[in-house]
Amino acid sequence: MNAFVIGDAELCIGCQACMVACAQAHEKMPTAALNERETPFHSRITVVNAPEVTVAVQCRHCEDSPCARSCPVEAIVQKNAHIEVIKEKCIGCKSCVLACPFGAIKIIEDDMNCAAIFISPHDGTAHDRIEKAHFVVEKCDLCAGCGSPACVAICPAKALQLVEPDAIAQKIENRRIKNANRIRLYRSQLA
Amino acid sequence: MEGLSTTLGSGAMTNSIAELHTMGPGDTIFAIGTNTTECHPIIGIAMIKAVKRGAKLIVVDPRATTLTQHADVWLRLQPGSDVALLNAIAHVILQNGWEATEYIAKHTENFSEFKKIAARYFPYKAAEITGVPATLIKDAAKIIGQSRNVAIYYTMGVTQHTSGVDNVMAVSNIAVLTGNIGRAKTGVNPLRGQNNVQGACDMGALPDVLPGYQKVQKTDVREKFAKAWGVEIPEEQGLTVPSVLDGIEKGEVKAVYIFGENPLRSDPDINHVKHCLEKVELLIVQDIFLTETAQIADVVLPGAAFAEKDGTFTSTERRVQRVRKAIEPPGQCKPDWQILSELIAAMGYPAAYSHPQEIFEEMRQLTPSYNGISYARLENESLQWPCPTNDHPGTPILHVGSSIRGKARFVPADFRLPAELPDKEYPMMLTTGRVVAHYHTGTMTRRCWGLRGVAPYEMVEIHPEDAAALAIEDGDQISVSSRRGEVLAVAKVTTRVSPGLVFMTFHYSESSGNMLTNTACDPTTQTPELKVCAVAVRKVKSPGVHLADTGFLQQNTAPEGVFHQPALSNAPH
Amino acid sequence: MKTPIITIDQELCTGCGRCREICPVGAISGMPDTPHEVDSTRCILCGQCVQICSGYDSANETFATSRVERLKQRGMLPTVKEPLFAAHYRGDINAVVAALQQPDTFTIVQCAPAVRVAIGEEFGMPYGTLTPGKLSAALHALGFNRVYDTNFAADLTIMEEGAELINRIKNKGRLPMFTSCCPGWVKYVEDQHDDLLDHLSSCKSPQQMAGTLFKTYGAKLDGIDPAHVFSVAVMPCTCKKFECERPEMNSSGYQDVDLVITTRELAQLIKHCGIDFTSLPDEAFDNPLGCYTGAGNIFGATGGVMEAALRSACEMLTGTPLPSLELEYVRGEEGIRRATICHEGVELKVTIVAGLQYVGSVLEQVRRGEADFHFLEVMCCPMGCVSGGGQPKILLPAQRLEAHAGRKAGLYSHDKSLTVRKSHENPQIKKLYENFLGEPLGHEAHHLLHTDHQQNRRAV
Amino acid sequence: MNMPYRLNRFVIADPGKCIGCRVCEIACAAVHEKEQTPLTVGNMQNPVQPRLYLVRSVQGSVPIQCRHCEDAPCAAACPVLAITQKEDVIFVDESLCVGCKTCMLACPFGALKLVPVFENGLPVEQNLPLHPESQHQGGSTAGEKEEYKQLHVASKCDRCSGLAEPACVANCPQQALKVIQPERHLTMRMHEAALSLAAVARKYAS
Repeated sequence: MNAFVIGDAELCIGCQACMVACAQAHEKMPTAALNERETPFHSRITVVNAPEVTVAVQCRHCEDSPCARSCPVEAIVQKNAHIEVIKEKCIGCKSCVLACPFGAIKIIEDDMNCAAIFISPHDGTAHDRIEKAHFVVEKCDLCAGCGSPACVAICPAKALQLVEPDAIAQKIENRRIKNANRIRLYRSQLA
Repeated sequence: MEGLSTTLGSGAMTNSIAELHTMGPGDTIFAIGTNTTECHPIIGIAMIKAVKRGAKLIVVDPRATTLTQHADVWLRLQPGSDVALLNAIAHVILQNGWEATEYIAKHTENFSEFKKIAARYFPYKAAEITGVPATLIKDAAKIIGQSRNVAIYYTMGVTQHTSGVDNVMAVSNIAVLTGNIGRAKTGVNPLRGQNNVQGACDMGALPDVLPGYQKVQKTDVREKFAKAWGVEIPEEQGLTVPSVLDGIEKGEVKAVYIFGENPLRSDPDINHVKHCLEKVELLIVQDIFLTETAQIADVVLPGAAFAEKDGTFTSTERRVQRVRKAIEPPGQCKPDWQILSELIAAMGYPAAYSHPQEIFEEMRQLTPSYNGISYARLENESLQWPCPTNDHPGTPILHVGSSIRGKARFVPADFRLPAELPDKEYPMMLTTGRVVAHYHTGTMTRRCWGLRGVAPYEMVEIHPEDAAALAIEDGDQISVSSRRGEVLAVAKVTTRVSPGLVFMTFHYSESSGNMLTNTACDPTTQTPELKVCAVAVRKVKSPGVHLADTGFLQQNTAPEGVFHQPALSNAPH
Repeated sequence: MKTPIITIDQELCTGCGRCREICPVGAISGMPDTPHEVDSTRCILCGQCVQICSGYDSANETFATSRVERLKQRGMLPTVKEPLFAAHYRGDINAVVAALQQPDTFTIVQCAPAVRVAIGEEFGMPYGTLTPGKLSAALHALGFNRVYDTNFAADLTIMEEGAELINRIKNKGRLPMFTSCCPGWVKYVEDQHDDLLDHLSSCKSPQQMAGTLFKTYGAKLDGIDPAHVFSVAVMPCTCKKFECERPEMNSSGYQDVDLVITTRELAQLIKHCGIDFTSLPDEAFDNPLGCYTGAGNIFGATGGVMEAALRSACEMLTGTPLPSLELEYVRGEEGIRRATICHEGVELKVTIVAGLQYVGSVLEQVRRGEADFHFLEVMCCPMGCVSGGGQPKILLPAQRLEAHAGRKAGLYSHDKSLTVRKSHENPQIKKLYENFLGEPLGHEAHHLLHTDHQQNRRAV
Repeated sequence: MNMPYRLNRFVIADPGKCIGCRVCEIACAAVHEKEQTPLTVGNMQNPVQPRLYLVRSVQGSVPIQCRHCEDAPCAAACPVLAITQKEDVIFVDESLCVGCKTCMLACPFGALKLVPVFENGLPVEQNLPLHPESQHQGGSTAGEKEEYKQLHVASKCDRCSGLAEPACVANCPQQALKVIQPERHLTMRMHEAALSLAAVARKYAS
């Protein structure tokens, strides 16, 4: 079973600190350097600031994840305890964007150094074509390999929670025990 | 400031933020004109947690915000109609006898005058003016009337109107009417925008007062300061910002010295401000970055940031805290006190200070409310003024027992329309404000990679019905124009705003909302009406293949100083 | 029994069911995604399924039958390049080619009104282009001895049917009278509403009237032995193929109309013979049976028969012509339309139904005796014959309405451009009565131009 | 939504609605005919060559067509750069295509096909002579012998970029086909997810 991070709409104030933390955690460079290089900003968690709800949304690492199953080039795989993207295999076909019920998967520009495709100008001739940047899938990877998720750590309202698989089992177990006790209360009526 | 000082005797926040952590069932938070979760996130969190513990929350805001999602009653009013709404709430409270009769009798004055005015604001009539259903007004009034404690929080949404002072007094009237003053979990709490604006006002950075709100008209006050400073103190009041600009226009003001303020983007009608600041003979700007205003200054004095200087900041809840230098200011930057003392010396006055503590000592002898506060005490604690003596613990809650001015005064006010309403030529209403990622004109936050990442460019909120009528889709490039200028930005189609209302910020130099806002101000405090003006919106074009080619954002980029959009800049063209 | 006129190719049909939904008489059945079938006992051969079918011989699938074999099975010319669809009609073009090649057969051809506003489309001309001249020229080029026109017989039908209407009104005959020119509608009444058969006008359809005349009056004029006459009709309709094969259609002593081909089949033949249709000079239809009035020409549109009938009947009933010939109130779109005409004290109530699926409620009204109208025009196809089963098939559903509207406009503009616009003023019709038929509803006219539906019903 | 680029839009069919009627194939082929005469079956002298392909199976039918991938494998594979991106469409410049079929192998969706080129019913020939042995009867008009090989080019969906709406989308009787604009789709999905989170939070406050 995969762990996942879940947002609590009753606590989240939409401050987007999680988005900044996530983006920076995956760039592995101090912000000053990021500023200098004007690195594009891509966060794998997105705060939905809608009139009716304010909450952060990201990948749930589904056990039979629609995105992985929809990928025609099998670039999304189960790796250890999370669903991982193999960047090099992705062709930017966006099937996963359609497949993900949470919209928690994006296609972003990447600087992989392999054969690129070209953009031809609207009406120009063939020779002034330019190389198009690479586009690959990006989604939450639970900060696998670098400790606990950066978003959970930064959230000032403690609205993000890393739900471990056994934690889920534990919670369900507790609920069963509570209900078992409740039944005992009205046992006499059942007889 | 002006409103509260007339009604209660002090313009500052009456209670402390920590009280929010103790609020629960029986308590009510009344948030009016404050998008707290975006503009004061930590206070916003405390409010939401209080609601989760069982406190009631009433929110007055024309826009849907995170706060409104947790509100028990959301009074979604027409911008600028606060007085009508508040008077109607008072009307319902009086009608049902929920007012604190015994407190009113003992501690207030001018109640009969207030009752006469409030009697006229029937809920159904207020509903027509504010657009808020009468039933909701009654629900809110019931909660406010019957709660043990009601803490009122407000910010620019109340003050930045031509009826700004009336709004504040109407808020105060509610508190006084229900006796919610001078107790924990109550009070009238304006939340300050910047981290030390309370400290600046305390130190007399206002036209009519010297440090400690001591009126400059009082001769004894002037003599006290004159003796201490060894200079004559002029009697007439100073100029407010709008009157400074008029002064330049009329040739009376020859020089302007601007501290840590960027009027060329934060004041309304930027074209007018630009005209004046370019016309004035001498413009000095002291700031930590080369802001838009600094770029047209004659003299730029590089100041030091918070981590590069010693001193004190006074937070919105009147808490004075020590700020200690961690690193040396870069290049020619100096702390503000050092620049000023060198300037004073250069102008021939003896100003030999070697450390902010000396300045603080000189100030606290002259300022009763700060008298008991000293660097020594601040070494390991923070104090909330007034703190008259060295052993005084500070005052978390004002007006305990009786209000500072003796009796709390009801100051009734009638509803007045905003200065500029939508008409045929400018059919929509614009209200301005902030997004959580950026701070005022973006001088600091737009230089931070992460914040620029989550909020790269201006997104004008427009209602789906208005957008459809103008054939505008989410993400389209649109133009918003008013009688004072035109701005290009990206449209965000959302029901956060109501039909006919458009929302913009002033963070983005290349498409600043203040290019459009109205200079009309509150007659008493001259606070400009930034929350209401009439605009027209039209579609420019749908973004091409790449949103990056929102080239129009690049074409009219602000002068060099502002960091432009990295996220967009390296897109292939 | 000859091969059925409308069938669904089991190999090409994908089972999408759109034909099942459009069939006005529910003659098509099948489970989704499985090949559908036509029940020939219920089918009225209107061909709307052929128009809507989109299951074609896709190059991405391999079919047991080769294209060459499939063309032969469908009676189509080998040179046809069009895609072949599942629902199709029986092709009869090869018999025409054979007849044209026999020197001693005297080939006569007639064209329906709706053909001249649609055939141009098969050669790249915009929807509804009016090309009567080029149509006649093409038929001459193909070698037809006489190129006559169904429009002439349309005028004749108005004379007979108008007279029959007046006769029924005056002598308390069975009212309301139903039109009988749409063969699908006639077959529908015979199959499913035979209690109302006597409402049907006894007139034959213009096609059959023309066919009868070709082998009697026409043959006499040209001094030809009717046995050598091969009579072909070019129709926008697939049910006309069934009508000409009806056993009772032999009043001329021979099968009145030997063969019916559709607008599409004629276009395929023109392409097969390498004739460049668009650059043909205009030629007139041969006289006398090719001369027609504006009234005859608008038969192709829904409300056209009614308008032509009213233009003549009102004048014949009252002696004074109608103030205007543009009877807008009978023109219109798919569905049921009602109108009342008051002229010189005479009040005529009429109903027009376009699209057989709408006729049920009107027939119930008639059956309950509550029909307050005198004359009912019914056309199976949604916009009348311009939208017939044999018309050029529109590929994009989004353009179907545009095509039908264009063709209807073509008919009405042609009518407006003609000098003679009332059937009873057709000079050749007058001459026909003077020296051949006598007077309308007369003995000779009755023998040649009328048919007894009740008697036919028992015979079949 | 701070994906700074608008991703390529593409057409996709809802298998639940598709009845397998092939109108989309007909519409696609008809609209891509060179001259825009009225689109009647009579005018379809060239074989029907749609750029989307109906797949019929036991579970029902659905058309498959190009997804206009951002890193289109077909474009990457094309040795003569005949396949490039113009505006937000991956399109084939037929004048450059040499018919090497690599793109057919590269496309993971099978949405690309090499097709023979026809013009008003006749095969378009290229100056590639046929060896006498492989010159066989047939060709367009019976009897004439083919001397040159017919031209072939790669054919794929170009999303009818010249039209207001793709022909397949406009003509599908079941409205099963629609144009996906990835960013809008994502925003909509995220909003729904947020709403479901709100419901969860409110009911089962952790």
